[in-house]
Amino acid sequence: MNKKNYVLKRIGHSVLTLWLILTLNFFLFRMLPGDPLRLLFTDPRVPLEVLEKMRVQYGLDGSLLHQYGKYLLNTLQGELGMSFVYNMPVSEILVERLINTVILLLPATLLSILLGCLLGIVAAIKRGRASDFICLSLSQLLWATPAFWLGLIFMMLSSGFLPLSGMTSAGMTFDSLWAKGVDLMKHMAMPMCTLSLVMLGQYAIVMRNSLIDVLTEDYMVIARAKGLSHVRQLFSHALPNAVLPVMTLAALNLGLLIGGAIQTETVFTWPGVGRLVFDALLRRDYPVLQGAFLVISSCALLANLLADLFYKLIDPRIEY
Amino acid sequence: MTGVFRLKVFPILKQINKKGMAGMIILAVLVILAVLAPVIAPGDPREMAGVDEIMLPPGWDHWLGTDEVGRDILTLVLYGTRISLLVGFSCAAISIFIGSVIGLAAGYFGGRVDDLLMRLTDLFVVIPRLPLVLITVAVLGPSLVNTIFVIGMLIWAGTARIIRVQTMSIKKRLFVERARSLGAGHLHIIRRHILPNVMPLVFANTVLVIATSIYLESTVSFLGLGDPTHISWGMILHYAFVSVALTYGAYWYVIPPGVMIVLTVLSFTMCGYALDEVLNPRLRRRK
Amino acid sequence: MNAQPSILAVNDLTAEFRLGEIYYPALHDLSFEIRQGEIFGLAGESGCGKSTTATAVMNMLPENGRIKAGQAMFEGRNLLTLPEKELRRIWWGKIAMIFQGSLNSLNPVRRVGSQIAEVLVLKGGMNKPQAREKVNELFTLIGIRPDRSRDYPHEFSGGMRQRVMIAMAVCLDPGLVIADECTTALDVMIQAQIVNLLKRLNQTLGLSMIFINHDLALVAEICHRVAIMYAGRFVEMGSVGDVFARPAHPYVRQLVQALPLMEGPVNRLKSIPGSPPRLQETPRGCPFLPRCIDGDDACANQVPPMLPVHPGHYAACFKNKDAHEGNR
Amino acid sequence: MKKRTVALMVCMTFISLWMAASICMAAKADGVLRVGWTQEPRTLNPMGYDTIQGGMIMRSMIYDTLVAYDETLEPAPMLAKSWKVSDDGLVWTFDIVTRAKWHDGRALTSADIAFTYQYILDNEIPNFINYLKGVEKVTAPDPETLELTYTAPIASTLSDLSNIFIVAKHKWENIAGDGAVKYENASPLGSGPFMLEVWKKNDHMTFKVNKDYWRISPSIKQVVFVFFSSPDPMIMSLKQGDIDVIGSELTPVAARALSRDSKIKVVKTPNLYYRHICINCSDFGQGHPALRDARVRRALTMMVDKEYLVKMIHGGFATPGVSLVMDALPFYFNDDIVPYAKDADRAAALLDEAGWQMGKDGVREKDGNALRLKLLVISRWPEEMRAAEMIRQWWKEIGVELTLQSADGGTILAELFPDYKHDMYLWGFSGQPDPNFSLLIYLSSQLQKWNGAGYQNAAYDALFAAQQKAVDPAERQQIIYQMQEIHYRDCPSIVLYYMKAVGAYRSDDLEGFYENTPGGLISFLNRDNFTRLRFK
Repeated sequence: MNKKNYVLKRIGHSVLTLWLILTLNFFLFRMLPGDPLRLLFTDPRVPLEVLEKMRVQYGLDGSLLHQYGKYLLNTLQGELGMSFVYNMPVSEILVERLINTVILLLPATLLSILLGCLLGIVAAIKRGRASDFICLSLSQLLWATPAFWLGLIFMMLSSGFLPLSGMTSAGMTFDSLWAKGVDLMKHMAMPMCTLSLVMLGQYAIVMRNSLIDVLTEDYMVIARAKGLSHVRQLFSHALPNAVLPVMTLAALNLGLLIGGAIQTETVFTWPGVGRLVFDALLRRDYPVLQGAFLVISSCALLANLLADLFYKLIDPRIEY
Repeated sequence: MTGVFRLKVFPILKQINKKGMAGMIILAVLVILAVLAPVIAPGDPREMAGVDEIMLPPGWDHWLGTDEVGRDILTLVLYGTRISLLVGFSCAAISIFIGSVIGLAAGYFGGRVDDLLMRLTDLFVVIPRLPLVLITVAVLGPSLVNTIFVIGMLIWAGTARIIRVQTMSIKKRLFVERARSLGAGHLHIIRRHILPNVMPLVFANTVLVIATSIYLESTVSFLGLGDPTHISWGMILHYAFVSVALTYGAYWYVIPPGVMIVLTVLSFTMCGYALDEVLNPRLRRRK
Repeated sequence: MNAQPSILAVNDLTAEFRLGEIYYPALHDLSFEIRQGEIFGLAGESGCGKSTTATAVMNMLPENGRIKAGQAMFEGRNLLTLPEKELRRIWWGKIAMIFQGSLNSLNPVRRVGSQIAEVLVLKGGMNKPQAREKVNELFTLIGIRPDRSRDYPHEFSGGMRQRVMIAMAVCLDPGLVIADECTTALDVMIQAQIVNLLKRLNQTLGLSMIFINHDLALVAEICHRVAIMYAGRFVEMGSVGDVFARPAHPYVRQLVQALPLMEGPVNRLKSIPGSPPRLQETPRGCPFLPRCIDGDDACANQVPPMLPVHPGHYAACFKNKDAHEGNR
Repeated sequence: MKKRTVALMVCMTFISLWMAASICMAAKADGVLRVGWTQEPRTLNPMGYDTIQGGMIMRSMIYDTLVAYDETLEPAPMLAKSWKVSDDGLVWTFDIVTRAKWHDGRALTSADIAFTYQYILDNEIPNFINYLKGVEKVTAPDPETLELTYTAPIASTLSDLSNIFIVAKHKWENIAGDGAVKYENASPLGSGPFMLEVWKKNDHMTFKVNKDYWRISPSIKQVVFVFFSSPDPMIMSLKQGDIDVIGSELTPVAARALSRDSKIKVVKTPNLYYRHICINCSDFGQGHPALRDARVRRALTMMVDKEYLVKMIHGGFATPGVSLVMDALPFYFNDDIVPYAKDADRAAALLDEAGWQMGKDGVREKDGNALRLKLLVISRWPEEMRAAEMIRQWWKEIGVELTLQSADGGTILAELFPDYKHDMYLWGFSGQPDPNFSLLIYLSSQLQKWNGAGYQNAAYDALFAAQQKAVDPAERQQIIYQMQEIHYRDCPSIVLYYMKAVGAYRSDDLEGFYENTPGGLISFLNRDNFTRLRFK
């Protein structure tokens, strides 16, 4: 199969998966016990006629199939419905939260990849020795640590000298943009460290294994035979190859990262998608949950697709 | 299904690395703790003391202190072992069953069946796990059975993929062809030829799935979607968080359950990797 | 031939590998020399130690291997005792390598041109434009369009990659090139191309070469002298004419008999019943004994040394003398 | 090579920025009050629907009402200077202040108020429609007068009207009635002491002071509500000084932890809130048949040691529950009622009398039907699960087997409506300054609505109607006393405890709070705190 066909097929699969996600998303929320509208208007003082009016407004009228069709149509037009909790379109809320989440996740991911790779490199180079054992054990330990717990521990440790919640200090005045940035950074420090640390282990393990595989490749023997220095062998020849699986993992990890974000954002009250999901869960804001779930899953799907294409296109060893 | 478990236990044990052994010992201890919890725990997890005994730091009467209603934390943690292990094993059983059936069917029948099942598997691989579990538990309502059911139902995809690949490679081998030519039914071939070869992998995978389940359950419980009538480690941490243990500086309330989660997940993972190394031919070369 | 000075002289090379905690010998007392402009063949079944010999001579055994004894004299210095810093000057500049899996010998994520230029800049003291110029020159030499130097390895065919590899090997005009299974996994036509290229380079550049291959027919075609290995030892060494026309060791004899008389399809070495001993088992006597048709008690007690059969022709067999005479 | 250098530089910059961050400090502006808050409102649209009590305070900062409450929860003047009611109790006449102004500078007149009420009536705004029940006609004869005509006298009129926020006619006449509930109201136009500046959802909400406020001018310049998802970070932030006050959401443990801090003052106030076990006594539902018998319910009530629960679970932060009117409303709270003392013998006797005999396995039974009950416990409050656990053990003493099931609000409601499938559930109940609402939830007419107990009693219904019309407070008090006695005898619910509102503030920084008004430091009932408090 040639490349073009492969890419087309892969995209086709993803579209199919997207449709499955949409369908799952729709029916999952129809499994709710009771009437979703009852959940929205828990106050029984609301007259029934008003309730019926609301039903139409929130798109909860008509047969299931009818609702499903309407849901698909609306979603494709980017309309994710109205939040039960906030009187505003879900898509608007999501966009704002996504930005906040990216502000947290991007540096956290970079940091975790950087540190994880470092740890992995050390382990791979010192393969079989004590430092390998330590690096590997540390990575496994971090991998097994729940983000929320690490967050709690950090919170306990940092109370007193770092802000514990939110993204900015509300009610503060800042002299400059710089001071504002500093404030953001202080708020970000703990959640970012938490996320980086729990993600780090995986990268370290993958980096180690990948690098060990690469180091035994012929081109590494050639690189050595070329009389290149160790540093040059590592950075110029081994790492560009070894880092490929790490990059793929980073893309595939998006889903896991979101899970981590839910935990850290909840613990540190960071106003991102993760906390949105948590709050929406507590308040049973189903349109928001539905929208957030769709966006999260689509992002993961896209990342998955891109990682796959990227990997298969760049690595000649993969057959189609 | 006799003959499926043709795992030779002792030769495998001999090959397991040191970390795997350490993991196994920890696990054995945990299982013993869980079983003997009522005997060794210093108190009753439901027993609450008066106002003057709440949030006590560790001391002689309460080795790990007390919580905000005066329960002994050591007791809670010991009983938590039961729930966490129960969740781990039950989730793994469900997920391994589904994963095996789908993996076997996809790998064995191939073609359209494979295509269809793999799309389904893709779906569950791609969807971020925690949000899906959280939302589904929220939709079904918080209870232990629901949590187990949901986690089990949602994490089988990895297992299915592994088993599919293994089944395909075994199917290609000659003896299956020969067995089929003798007119054996599909079920017979799967049972007699494929299952015994897939089982070791399933076994190693199960251990890893248990670790994932425990991890997920603790997160779900911590986020307040657990079953408050059953104390798991995640639940203890949830109580700690909502009862403001951090403000109180109650480190004794926060640290022990977390350590237990880490320890358990870690030892299951180490065992899993060690077993995988022994049982999975693909990984042997990395040793 | 004898008039040529030797470029590399190896004496009593012994190397071992670690498996778990224990070291097992992999090479036993190898002695040979390569002369200026000579193509020296190393042949034997896979696993017999050919490639190990090559890496041991260059003193670049993998981490779990070590040299136990011996010398490898190159330009008056013993490669086996030089520190890595010194060795780096010799590696590639003086001794270059070509590997079997040409796909894996080239770094898959870097452009082929840059991989060659890297050596030219770092070791040949050229600047970048000069290096680019030289790369183009080399590509012309091996018969590939110079503009393809900006491509990635996977964009080339197997044969082309091997030619690029050869170009890379000769780019610094080394005195010696070690070609380890450089034709394996290529089809016959391409093999012929490669062999012709190597021959041409040997003649035009006066390149010395260690040609490691399990395909005896190829070895016979390209090499001047040849050594046959079995279980980490030389079993026979001599000129191609001597070894192939008058094999003295029973192992070699069987190998040669299995060769087709006419030039025909590649013949793989698999027709001898039994298998060589594993690394972990070191028999006290002749390692070939279990598969030998005329071994006796003497063979079981002592490892036969390399005994001269004829001037310049040696075999490690107590029974070889008659064989040589008989073949006359 | 270059790419790597860039990446490295980015990382280095990042790390150095972060390190610099720990040195720099930002300054807190003067006069900014930062309130820690967990109940972020849904909307600031006064017509919008909001179940969350927390949103009321914010709306009351922006909007005024016709009448307000004073510190003892008695009606007090606000937009209405004074009022009078006709002798038949049907026509209310209000004198409207002349100084009131909208935030955009326009004058607020009785026309705006009349418009608001008419808008609610015309569009059946779910939020407010019940407060205008029985209103026949709304008129504004002149800018300073408002007249409401009722079809029947309603005792709770003033209290009802104090819940309705007055909106500007010139803004809302442009908003179609059927879109009113969903209207976003991003920049609310009100007449209150504060104006919305920013609302960053899930993060914070900032109000700035309305310098031209017609009543009083607050000394604080800004109020920031900082939203938290969970209490612990909020309380730690108060300790750290990142926020100044927590309204009313402290748990006993948190209060204990904070009261050790000399810079923080913990404040306990009565609250219009209790938690109860609502028992399904309906004869049409699917609940356990035994529960239809008042004697069984009384026996169960007897076996709940509320004093003990309060002591064990809520420290000193609640009082044992007695009747369905909260003790925060002393005028209507019937203190003649003596709570049942925990008495296993009496309870057992009651059960025997009702025909439930002790079975072999320690569970009572009647006609082959065992007395096994299920209690749904709202999952939001872990402490109530513990209370339920204790209750389970007490009931076991009299041969009642109880299973506990944790459930969220949606699950409970799904059990409740329309089939009344539950046995009983433990939930909270928020009352209003008028007892009307607390009484209403056991009316037959509230079946499928507020009446989760499925309780039906004609006498009770009649008394309710009577008190609604009793414009004379003393007369009304007597009727309401009787209703509480009926509830006490019939036990359609077990009122467990009246919860206190527990808040805390930085006493090193702030002063001037009213600390005795029901509802807590920051509450709709106590909205003048914002205009009253000041920084030291």
